[in-house]
Amino acid sequence: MTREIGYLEALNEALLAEMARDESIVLIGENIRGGFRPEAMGIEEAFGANRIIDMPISEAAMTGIATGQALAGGRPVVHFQVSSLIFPAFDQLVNQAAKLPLMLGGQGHIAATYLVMGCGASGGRAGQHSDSPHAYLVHAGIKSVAPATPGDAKGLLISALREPDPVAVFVPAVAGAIRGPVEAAADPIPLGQGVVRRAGGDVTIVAVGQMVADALDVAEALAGEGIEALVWDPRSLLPLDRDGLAAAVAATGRVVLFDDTARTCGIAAELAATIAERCHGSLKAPLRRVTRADVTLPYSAPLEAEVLPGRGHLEAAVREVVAWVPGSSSVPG
Amino acid sequence: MTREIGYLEALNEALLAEMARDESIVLIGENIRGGFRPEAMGIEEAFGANRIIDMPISEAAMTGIATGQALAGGRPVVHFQVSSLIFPAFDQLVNQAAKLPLMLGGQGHIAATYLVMGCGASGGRAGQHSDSPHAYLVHAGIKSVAPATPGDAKGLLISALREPDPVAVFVPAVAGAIRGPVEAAADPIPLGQGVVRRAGGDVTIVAVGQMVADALDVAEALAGEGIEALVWDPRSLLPLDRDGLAAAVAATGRVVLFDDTARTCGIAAELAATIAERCHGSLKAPLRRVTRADVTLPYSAPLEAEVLPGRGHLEAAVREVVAWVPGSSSVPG
Amino acid sequence: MIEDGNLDPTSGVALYRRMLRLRRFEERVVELLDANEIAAHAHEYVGQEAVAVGVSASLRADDVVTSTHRGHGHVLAKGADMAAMFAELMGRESGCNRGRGGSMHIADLSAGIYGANGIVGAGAPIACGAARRFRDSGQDRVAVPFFGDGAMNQGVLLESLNVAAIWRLPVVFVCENNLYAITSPISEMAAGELYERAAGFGLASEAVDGMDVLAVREAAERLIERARRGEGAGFLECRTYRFSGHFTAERGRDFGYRTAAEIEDWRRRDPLDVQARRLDGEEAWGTADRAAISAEVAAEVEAAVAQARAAPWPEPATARDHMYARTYPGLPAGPRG
Amino acid sequence: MIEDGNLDPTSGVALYRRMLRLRRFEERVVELLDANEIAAHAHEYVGQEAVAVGVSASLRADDVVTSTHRGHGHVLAKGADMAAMFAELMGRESGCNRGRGGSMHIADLSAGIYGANGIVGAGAPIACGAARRFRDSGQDRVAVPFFGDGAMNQGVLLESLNVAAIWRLPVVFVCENNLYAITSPISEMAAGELYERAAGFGLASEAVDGMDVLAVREAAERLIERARRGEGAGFLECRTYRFSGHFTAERGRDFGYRTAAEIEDWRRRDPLDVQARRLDGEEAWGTADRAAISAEVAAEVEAAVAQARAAPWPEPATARDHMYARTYPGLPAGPRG
Ligand SMILES: Cc1ncc(C[n+]2csc(CCOP(=O)(O)OP(=O)(O)O)c2C)c(N)n1
Ligand SMILES: Cc1ncc(C[n+]2csc(CCOP(=O)(O)OP(=O)(O)O)c2C)c(N)n1
Ligand SMILES: [Mg+2]
Ligand SMILES: [Mg+2]
Repeated sequence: MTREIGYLEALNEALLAEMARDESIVLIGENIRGGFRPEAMGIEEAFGANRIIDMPISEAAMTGIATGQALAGGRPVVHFQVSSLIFPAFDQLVNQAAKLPLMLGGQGHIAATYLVMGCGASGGRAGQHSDSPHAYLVHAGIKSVAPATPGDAKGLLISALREPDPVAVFVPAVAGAIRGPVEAAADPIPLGQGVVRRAGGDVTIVAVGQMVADALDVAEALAGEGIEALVWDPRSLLPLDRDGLAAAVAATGRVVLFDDTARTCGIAAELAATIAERCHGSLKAPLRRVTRADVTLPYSAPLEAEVLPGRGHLEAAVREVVAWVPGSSSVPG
Repeated sequence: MTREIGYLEALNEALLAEMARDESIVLIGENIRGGFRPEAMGIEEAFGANRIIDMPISEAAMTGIATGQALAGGRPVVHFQVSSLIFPAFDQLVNQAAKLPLMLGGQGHIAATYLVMGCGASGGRAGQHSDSPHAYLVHAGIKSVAPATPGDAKGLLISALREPDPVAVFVPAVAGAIRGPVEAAADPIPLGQGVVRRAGGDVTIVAVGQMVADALDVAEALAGEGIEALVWDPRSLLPLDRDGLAAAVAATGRVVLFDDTARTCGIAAELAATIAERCHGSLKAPLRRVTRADVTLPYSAPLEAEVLPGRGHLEAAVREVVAWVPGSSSVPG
Repeated sequence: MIEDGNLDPTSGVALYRRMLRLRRFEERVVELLDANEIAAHAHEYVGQEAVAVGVSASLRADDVVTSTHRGHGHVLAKGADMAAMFAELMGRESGCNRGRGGSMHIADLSAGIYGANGIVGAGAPIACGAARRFRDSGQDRVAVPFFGDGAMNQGVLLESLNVAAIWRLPVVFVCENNLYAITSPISEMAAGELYERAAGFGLASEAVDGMDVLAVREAAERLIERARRGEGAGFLECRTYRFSGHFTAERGRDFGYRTAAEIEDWRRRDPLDVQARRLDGEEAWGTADRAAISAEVAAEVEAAVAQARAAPWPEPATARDHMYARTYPGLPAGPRG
Repeated sequence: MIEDGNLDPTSGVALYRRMLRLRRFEERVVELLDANEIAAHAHEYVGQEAVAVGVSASLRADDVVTSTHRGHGHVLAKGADMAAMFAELMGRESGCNRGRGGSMHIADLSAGIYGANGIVGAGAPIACGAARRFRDSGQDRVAVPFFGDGAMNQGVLLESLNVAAIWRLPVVFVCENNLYAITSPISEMAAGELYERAAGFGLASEAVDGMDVLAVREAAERLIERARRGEGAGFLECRTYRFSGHFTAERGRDFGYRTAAEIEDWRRRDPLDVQARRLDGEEAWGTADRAAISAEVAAEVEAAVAQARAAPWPEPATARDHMYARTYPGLPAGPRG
């Protein structure tokens, strides 16, 4: 049965369903009990106080605790209430959880899920509450997914909760406003499988996470002018569906990457590098990145709009790529 | 006067010279006094105990302290004795030092230098003491340099110590074994200027940090077979000399990126993305990345050699790129 | 400088007046938020005014504070310009941070305010660094990090307690124990007394009634002057309460973590009333004085709002300014390169 | 299981013998390092044996420890196989971690050893997490994080003290205060007593002579059994000393942070001698017994080295194995993709 529900509700459904199925799953976070977080509703009532743990404001310890729980046979879900809170926990994520499995030589594994809430901007949350920290964890080798829709949120979280390794689930700050069709008894969506969100023959837009919705809007607008954009959503950032990416690029030979992580060494950089390696023969124009600017997010609304990857930036980049003929300028913008 | 000295000695010379010139410079680190660290020799004797501060094992506090010193008019140099120790300090680096200047709206600036010691492998230091964390800080918008030679180490550190912003200086773990010519009264080397280390017309190798020496060796070896490689060293990762990079690539039309940061979203990814954007017309073959594998460094020597970017990997990639003709396989390796 | 109207700045009436400024400022912020003139949320300082005012009364203009997500009170009490604060919250170019910071990053370096901070505990080492710099450069300035009970469990703050103690820094940590970190009661989040935990790090440590501005000022003064003299860092736990929810978004919702009776009990200890009652008993001031102060403050607030409203927005073309003090070609990159 | 030869495992002689095993193991490690059979460095445990042995004697096989960069002693005392340890240090496939970990990451999950750790303080929350899991799943197992005096200034460890206290976890923190963190004396790095700092977090906290294996065992047992019964987490400061430098690379160099006299003083309190003297007084054992134990241990060490030497190296093709428990096409990527 498919219903139209919210993104956070979809995460909640995934948690409730998997916690019923696997009693080793425990949710740990700050202010996670008591109904403050839509994604954590009903867990205490259904599974008791040992399955939902309220932490002091100690993100590093919280993350290390999850590693210890996992080594001892538990399956923790670590809830970061704001995306920038992975930074105080960074050593425990990068030096410990990500590295331990190999360092242990396979003696054990770490089945931990990191729910990274509040990714990206949502209007005036300013410099420390608007991060898109995906690339940091991907670079550290932590499996990562960036679901764009409620249905993907549910299906990918279910997969994360069955994965024997650490997996980060990046949840947009605007999730509270996203609704969409979700199966009541949803299947897991495998990691590493991208999806074509819209077909088109003129240009490929690769859009990450909450950028997908904007990409589809821009694609519709451009269709009115006869530019048909294929929109491809990787869904999973590590593993990345490299074959799917190459196919999406080959389908049009022109590509714009649309991503809210900071430009330099961000997710779009890795997508671009992969395309450069694999699609040399099929590219008819230089690829373009539309990303967050390499700056701290300023608070004031007119400034925020300038540095976030917006529909206007995307549209301009698409037009540039579509119009590109040999001899055009090679410098983006 | 040019002498042949060691890399760490060159850093020490830069510190001594700049500390004499600018009395707001203070070195802060763990076990930094008492002659344990070659790069910190003679500082206490020359400038007194207030200019070289021994910290407890509190990297996060150390980094925040530096931010406070900087805001109060000091110029701290933060010494991380091992590269992975930036991770416990990550929040203070990324959420605070990198973000504060913009968030303050220009009220103040943060003139702090981060000496990130022990970057990369040096034989058996295993998973937590062999990191190349450059991309994390570059992605965070922290200006970054990766000097390959003692001369560059001195010149770039001098520049870092005169920059009004946070700058990370990445020092190789093998620095103790690197010697080279250094000017006694060295000039600063500006940020954002790469350098051609070797001329060649067949293929361009872009080599980062301690990879430069290996790249030059491989280039010499290949020259014996008639393959002339241009070796380009960006020296500064943020700002990146994008024009220099494009020119180095255009000179041969074939490029291999040689970098010890983890592959996905690493420094080579950004170089590749930049090339893909700017050099579409000049590339005769797909670019190739030779990087650290996306794994924790295993301890055992034969395993270490497999996952680090080695001369063998570079040589193979160069041969592949040189031999590439349209229709060759597009998948690297 | 702190605004005391025509009052003797050392008087109890001036303390009352300062608290009232904080209260009225914050109430106005909430109205502006509801009118969409301020973006996102604000963490109301209402109820805790005695702490910011009592501590700031013991600080010199050139002393330094670091603050928190709940920072308006600290910033205003330490001497930021009210109109510039409103302008900041409204995202204007004339704001303290030129509209770049907003509520959680509001700062005024010229007034010794190193900033509110969106990361719990993160201001503590920054204050320690400033203090270290003051001492090393022969200045007798003091640094005060403000933070909440919840921050006492954050690693970097605990590290900072140790550093301040061993270096005998001119720092006084001011912990506003308002009993909750969002929904989490301190009784479940920490064992034992917070000021005793600080004492365990070797700090001179006290707890004080944080609803009584005089008590706060006296304790703060003692610790601050001690620290200034180089006799060691201090820790002051101020027991206080927030009358509002964690932040504006909590209004109209009840997460059940506090009872109405508890809130009522604490409201009876409203720091403004506590001080007013004291003044009623000790000083010659009447209803007329109180009304006059109230009118003065109201007028100041309205003038500040008007000034902020009239201020220009930042130019979009300057959106990447201030990321660096020195830029380079292509740095910082924009959304398209 | 711990090797006690034919001895009664609860006897003082067995404790002596276990300490000797740690000592001889470490001495052999240094020789192998010098012969380039072990890579990089090792942080010698010599001098601190009473701590690892005294604490481990109070732990069950299914209890858990986390360890440090100076971890060989903890790992061996908790029951790792000596040959597998040598093999690990020699980078062999038969090593505890299949040669992937090395000295600073050596672990044996099957023996409850969650690993040495190259990051100071990082093992503490991992131990807390294991303890939380034990309790939540109805197991009466205990977790013990070992760490040094220097780690007492690391944020994540301090956070962990708090969590263990409020949750009354079955955890006992064991702090090996050997007076130095590399070159930094604890007297300059922390104010006051470490065990009092821990008490400030609400932990049952004691300090003990860390050169006396019996004293350590008794205190550890008390705290561990208390924690196991659910009566709350504990903290044990063991005052000890490392006879060597910080690590093998310090040999032959003098950084002047310790005096020869100080080292000499502590050597007179060698935990092996302390225990031998006690046994001389209390138990019927003679020079012959001691020599026999010594010979047994020497033989065990040599056999373990021989076994490790004969073990195969890992296959290069497996270099990326174990990064993930489940891999995907192209994940993890190699140096060329
Ligand atoms: C390191 C960190 N963790 C979590 C948060 C999210 N958060 C913001 S305020 C807050 C509660 C803070 O409690 P307290 O320190 O007592 O201050 P109060 O809000 O009571 O003034 C939390 C958990 C954060 N901003 N930073
Ligand atoms: C977080 C962190 N900071 C710094 C280091 C570098 N380091 C390795 S061991 C050590 C000293 C540790 O001192 P202590 O905890 O007392 O243990 P000991 O060496 O005396 O056994 C330091 C600073 C590290 N490994 N991890
Ligand atoms: Mg609070
Ligand atoms: Mg020590």
